[in-house]
Amino acid sequence: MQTSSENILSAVRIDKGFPGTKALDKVDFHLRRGEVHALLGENGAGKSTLIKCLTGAYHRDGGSILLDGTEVDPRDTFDAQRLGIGTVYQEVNLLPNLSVAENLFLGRQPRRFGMVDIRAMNRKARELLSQYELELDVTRALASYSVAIQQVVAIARAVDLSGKVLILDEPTASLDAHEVAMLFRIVRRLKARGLGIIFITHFLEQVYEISDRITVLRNGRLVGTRDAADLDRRDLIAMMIGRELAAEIHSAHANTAGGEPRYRFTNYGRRGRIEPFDLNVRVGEVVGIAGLLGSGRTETAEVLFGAHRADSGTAEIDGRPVELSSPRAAIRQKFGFCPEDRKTAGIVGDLSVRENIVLALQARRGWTRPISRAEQNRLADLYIRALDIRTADREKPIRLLSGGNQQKAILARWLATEPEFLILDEPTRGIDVGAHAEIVRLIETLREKGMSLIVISSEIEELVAYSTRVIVLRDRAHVAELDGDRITADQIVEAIAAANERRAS
Amino acid sequence: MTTIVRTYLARLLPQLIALAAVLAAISMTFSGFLNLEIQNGRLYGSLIDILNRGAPVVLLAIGMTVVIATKGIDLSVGAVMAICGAVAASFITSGHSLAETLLVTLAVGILCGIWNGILVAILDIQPIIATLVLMVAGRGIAQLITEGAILTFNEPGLIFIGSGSFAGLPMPVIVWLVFGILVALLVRRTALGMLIEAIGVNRQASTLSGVFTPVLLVAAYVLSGLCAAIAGIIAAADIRGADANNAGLWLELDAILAVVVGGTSLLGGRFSIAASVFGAIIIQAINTGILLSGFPPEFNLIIKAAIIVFILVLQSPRFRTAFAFLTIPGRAAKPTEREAK
Amino acid sequence: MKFAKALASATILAACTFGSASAAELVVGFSQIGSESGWRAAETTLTKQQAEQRGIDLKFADAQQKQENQIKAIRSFIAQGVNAILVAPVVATGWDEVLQEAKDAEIPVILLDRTVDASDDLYLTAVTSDLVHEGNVAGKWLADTVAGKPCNVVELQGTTGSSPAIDRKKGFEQALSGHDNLKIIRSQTGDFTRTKGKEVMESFLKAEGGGKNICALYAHNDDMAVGAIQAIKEAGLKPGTDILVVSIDAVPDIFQAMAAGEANATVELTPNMAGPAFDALAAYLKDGKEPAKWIQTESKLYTQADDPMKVYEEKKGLGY
Amino acid sequence: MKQKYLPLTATIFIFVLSYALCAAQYPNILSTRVIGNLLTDNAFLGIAAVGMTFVILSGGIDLSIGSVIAFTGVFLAVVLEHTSMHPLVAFALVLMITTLFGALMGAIIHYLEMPAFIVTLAGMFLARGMAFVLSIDSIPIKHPFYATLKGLYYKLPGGGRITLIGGLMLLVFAIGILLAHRTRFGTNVYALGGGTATAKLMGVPVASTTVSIYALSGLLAGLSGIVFSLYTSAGYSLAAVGVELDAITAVVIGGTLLTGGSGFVAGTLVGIFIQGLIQTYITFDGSLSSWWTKILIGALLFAFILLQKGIIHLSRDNRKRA
Repeated sequence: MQTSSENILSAVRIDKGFPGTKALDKVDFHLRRGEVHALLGENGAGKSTLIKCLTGAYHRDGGSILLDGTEVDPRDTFDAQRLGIGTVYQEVNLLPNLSVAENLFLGRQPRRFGMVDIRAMNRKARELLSQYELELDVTRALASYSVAIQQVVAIARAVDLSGKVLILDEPTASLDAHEVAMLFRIVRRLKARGLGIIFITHFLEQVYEISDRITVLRNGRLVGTRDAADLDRRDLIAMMIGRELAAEIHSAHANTAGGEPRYRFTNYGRRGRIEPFDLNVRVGEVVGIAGLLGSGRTETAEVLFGAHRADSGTAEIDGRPVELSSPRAAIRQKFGFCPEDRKTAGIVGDLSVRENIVLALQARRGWTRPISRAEQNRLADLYIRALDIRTADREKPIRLLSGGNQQKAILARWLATEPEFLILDEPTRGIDVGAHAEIVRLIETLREKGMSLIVISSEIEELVAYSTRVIVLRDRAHVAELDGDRITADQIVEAIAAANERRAS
Repeated sequence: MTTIVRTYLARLLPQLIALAAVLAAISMTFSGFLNLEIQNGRLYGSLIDILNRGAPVVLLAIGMTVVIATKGIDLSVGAVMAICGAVAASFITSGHSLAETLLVTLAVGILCGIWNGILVAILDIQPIIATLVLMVAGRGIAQLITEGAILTFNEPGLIFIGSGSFAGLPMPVIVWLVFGILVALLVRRTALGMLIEAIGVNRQASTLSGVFTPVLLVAAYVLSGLCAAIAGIIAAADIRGADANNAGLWLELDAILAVVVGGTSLLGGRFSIAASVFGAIIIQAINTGILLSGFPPEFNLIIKAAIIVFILVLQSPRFRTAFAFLTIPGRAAKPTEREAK
Repeated sequence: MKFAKALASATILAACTFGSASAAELVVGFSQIGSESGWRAAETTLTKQQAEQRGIDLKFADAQQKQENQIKAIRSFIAQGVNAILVAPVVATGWDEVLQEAKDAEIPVILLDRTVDASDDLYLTAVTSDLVHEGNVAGKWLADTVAGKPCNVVELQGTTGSSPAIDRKKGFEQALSGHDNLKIIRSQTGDFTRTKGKEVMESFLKAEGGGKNICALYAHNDDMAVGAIQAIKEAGLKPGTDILVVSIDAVPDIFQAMAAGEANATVELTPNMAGPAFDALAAYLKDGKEPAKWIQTESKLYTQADDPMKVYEEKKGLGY
Repeated sequence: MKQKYLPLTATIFIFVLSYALCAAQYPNILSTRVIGNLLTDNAFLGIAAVGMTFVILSGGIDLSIGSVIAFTGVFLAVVLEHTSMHPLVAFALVLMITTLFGALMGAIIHYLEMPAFIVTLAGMFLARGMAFVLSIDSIPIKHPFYATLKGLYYKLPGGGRITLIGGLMLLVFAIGILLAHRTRFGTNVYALGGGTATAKLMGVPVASTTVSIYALSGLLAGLSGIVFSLYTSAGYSLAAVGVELDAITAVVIGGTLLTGGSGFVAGTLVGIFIQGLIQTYITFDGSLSSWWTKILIGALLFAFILLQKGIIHLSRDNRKRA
């Protein structure tokens, strides 16, 4: 391992608060030259906040940042970039309508006689990308390439711009194993060039594969920094969640609901989105769906809910065929669906918590049969209390709530419709630890009440905790099913990995 | 109940203040402005004129509010007014009964709305361009019906809608008051208002929650078309003739302004019919005020522009933040309050 | 039916299929301002009628009230090689260049209904009324009618900046000068439309003590007068008696009002400008006879004494 | 063929095809006169549409340009009539005013976070109002320099002319194309159209770019006003009503998406030519009534929107399959 004791980036006693919460509490973080440093923690632990403080997206309340030994105070991400700190996000923050070369050189295009020298720019772009083993038509729009390629373009841009520190914020979330491998080759090469790399991910395997050191945050505080080689998985998880993993493992799958499957999807799929699959769900069953992002998890949920109409196969409820051609049709069959992308597909930001909660119920009743204000208030208060939604009052616009509380409000929206079949896509993503636990508990409760649930999650331990069965997806197809005692974190990881290895070979 | 009244008042406060300021300014330049008297059994005075003359813009603004709440815009309303005025005139002159005429005219307005709605909701064309088509072609259609001339009529029933009076108020005022209240009740006493706001804020999330978005979008444009039809009937009845060239010319811009002055965001979402009605009345008050003031007509546009810019800047989110003390509770935009992660 | 036929013709046109291009006869291009008023529509109707009577192939182009479209149309006519061009110019200025082009291409141009601000050798002749004179006639009538009694006049102007509005105002003011008993107390634009005429008149009435201070109304066109008459009636006054109404254009509807005693006088602007224009053109093409540079149409004054209903019947079929 | 050139190619194809069809019916449409006219008669619209293209590419809209054109004309006419200022100085002065006017609107849009639609609508009222205040008469411009400028043209065989203003429009388009595709500013405009938030993250100076875009639109509207005053040798406060809608239509027909971020300045030129061709055809035909003209233009606009939708739809499908 090539390390230098010299820190390229040091963050000392960083403080950052938001109204009502302390997001970072005197956090120290040191990054060495030529190392890959994993920054870990559960959702809401403060990783994003720390990154945003480092890149100037947030202004910190206290503490100092040293880059190459000199104190810096980036005004914004662009300023940080100029200083040498580049960031690549999970959702590629490039412009899909511009060409690859323009994306790489936006704001610093080579010029001749005051005009952008497009040929030189394209040549330089090709040169730059060849360092990353990419041979692309750089004049084509970025949008015409896969997310993985876009990700690499983003890295190339960030490194070329800043060249000292590279922050990778969940870059692998939507990549397949092959693409991850390519990305890691690039990261190693950059490391060899002496860059300091901060790596944020949910995939622990990847942490061990690539990181030199690991820093763990929890509840806005620094838990500790360790050499990756000296920290075993269990200890790491203990650092992250503050308790032994074993305690989380539930015996839910022991009492697998018996009886005939109530919901039966046969050869169900949609061309270009998800390969046809068979899926049966019983009453009182939680079917977990595991797989990497982009493996077809969300697509499965969408096709089940009618958000995208299935073009093959049949759906039956209690042996009676049903047509799930639209969300409205699905809702009539007492389906509910909490989408993954809360902001764009879940909350209706400017409307109040109350209105967000009654929305689906109202939509099902039709506009001519309004729910009385008193009933709305009752429902809202009921679920605000039942799910412990933290809001000053039910009339607050939902966009002002924290992620976890938004998620609970959307859950409430569906619970208010008294669904019998509930699909949850990443119900715990991006929410704080407390809310996380509550939602996991809620899933349990709903299952015990006899609801059928499909839960998609990237958090494998979580799946293990509440699933009665787990479906593993890869490449937009259902590839494995685990039940009973086979539902363990290792088994799931293995299933995903095996699938991926098979693909890689 | 009182809290509802209070929040309602709070919502309308900026518009009420602006209206009061405009009215005060006019009565300073023209002293008899606030006089009201009864003449021929009807109220008579400049204030009544404002309400009466404002009728077309008020009506257009009612429909436009709902369209804008869905994050759309309807540029065609002026042209639809012309079409419907022409249809009404040609039907009444060709001997149809008043009821038939009105029904057919309203149906034509609805048809125009359906056309716009289909372009927006089904073909997914941007509202501004989708409605531009009818804006360009619509006036031609209206002229096609009247063959370019002013089609006059003498049917007393239709004329009554334009210049008759009921309970002391001019009929157009009665019409928009009743229609405005009906629409307000329709959207607020049913779930329509909330569902429309939900679509305007987040169409995808609404669809996923089971809201029937295409139908509601079409319905919004249909309402707008219906409003334009009523406005067209009033405009035609007012002058006892359909003027395909001038009826509703550029009124779509006034209607959009009215909605914005009424505080509904062009980005969709929260809307208030009442506030838009006040917005339209404010704009009409400015127009009437200019006429009463005796300024030479070449200053009309500049005065109007200056007042509107002033009102809009006062309402802009940035200005509101900078002068938070001026804003009213519950509606103040809060960009400072960052979303806690 | 008319719809369907017209639709079919438009489809054919859109497809740019071969039309039956008629040859031999005289081809005349006519650049009309638009169809912004009933008077304008009547002018178009009459021009087409006159052309048909004379066997002229009239190429009609509507400029939708835009000068640029008129210039484009004239240029297209030149490119097409028509035998003559009629123009009803939307505004007086800005024609030198395109008229010069027509002259270079040896295509005679005749101006209809309004003149232009260009050298008169650029066009064959102008068939127009005198806008200032029209205002003057209206003013004279009013001055004669009130005969020395003090009289406050309110004025409804045409579209701000349009030449009829400016000239009709000017002529009227000229007629009034020297009559100290006549005073214009308020003057606003009514955009040549009935709606605005009515709205503005309402404000005038409010602003002038419910109309008690107003003795006469002068409107730059009949449409505004028709609107204003309704406003006066609604204010409880008698138009034509309590407030004298004089306007310009002589469209059919004002004769109805006159017959009902609600309007007092109108100055005719004849929509038949094309007739004299075609006559002059025919003479010119036949033996090169240059017509006078200005063929002035009559600005005839009509009052209630002129059997208004008869005039109405004559005029109502002309597409006003 | 590259995906992104598809809408442009389609537009050019449609133009050539319709030109051929029209010429088949009226052979005179092929004359140099018509070609010269297309350039000269649409010069002011074309120049303004270049500015509009930039605004729309950035995801905005500018409703004020028609009024600004009128204001420019009246301003020039008043200044040249009442002072002894040389036209060139007056040109510089008025361009400065309109550029500042545009910049001011851009600043309000950016800093006060108000929608462009409303800000430029108010700008539209204001500019027209200023024109009225300056003069309600149409004022002829009789300065000899104007005559000199108008005397500058290149005569084509067959009677057509390439006039100064026609040439100027082509020049503005050439500069516009360079500006859009060959400068950092141009890329920044596309970047804003692709997404303001992302563009900001990537270091695009959003504030200065927004202000510059509207300033550019103001500048070109001013230039268009100068061209219009040369075209008509007059200033008139009622001139150029609704030109903004013609410009928007030309931009849309030219294949630029109203949502911003995608399109070509060159496409706008073709859009202008298509509109000009339609008008020429209607005049050549000479039997269409006023109302059918409007309906036909609306129908064509609709056809173009559908065509674009179709193309985008197809290209999206292709991408998915790729």
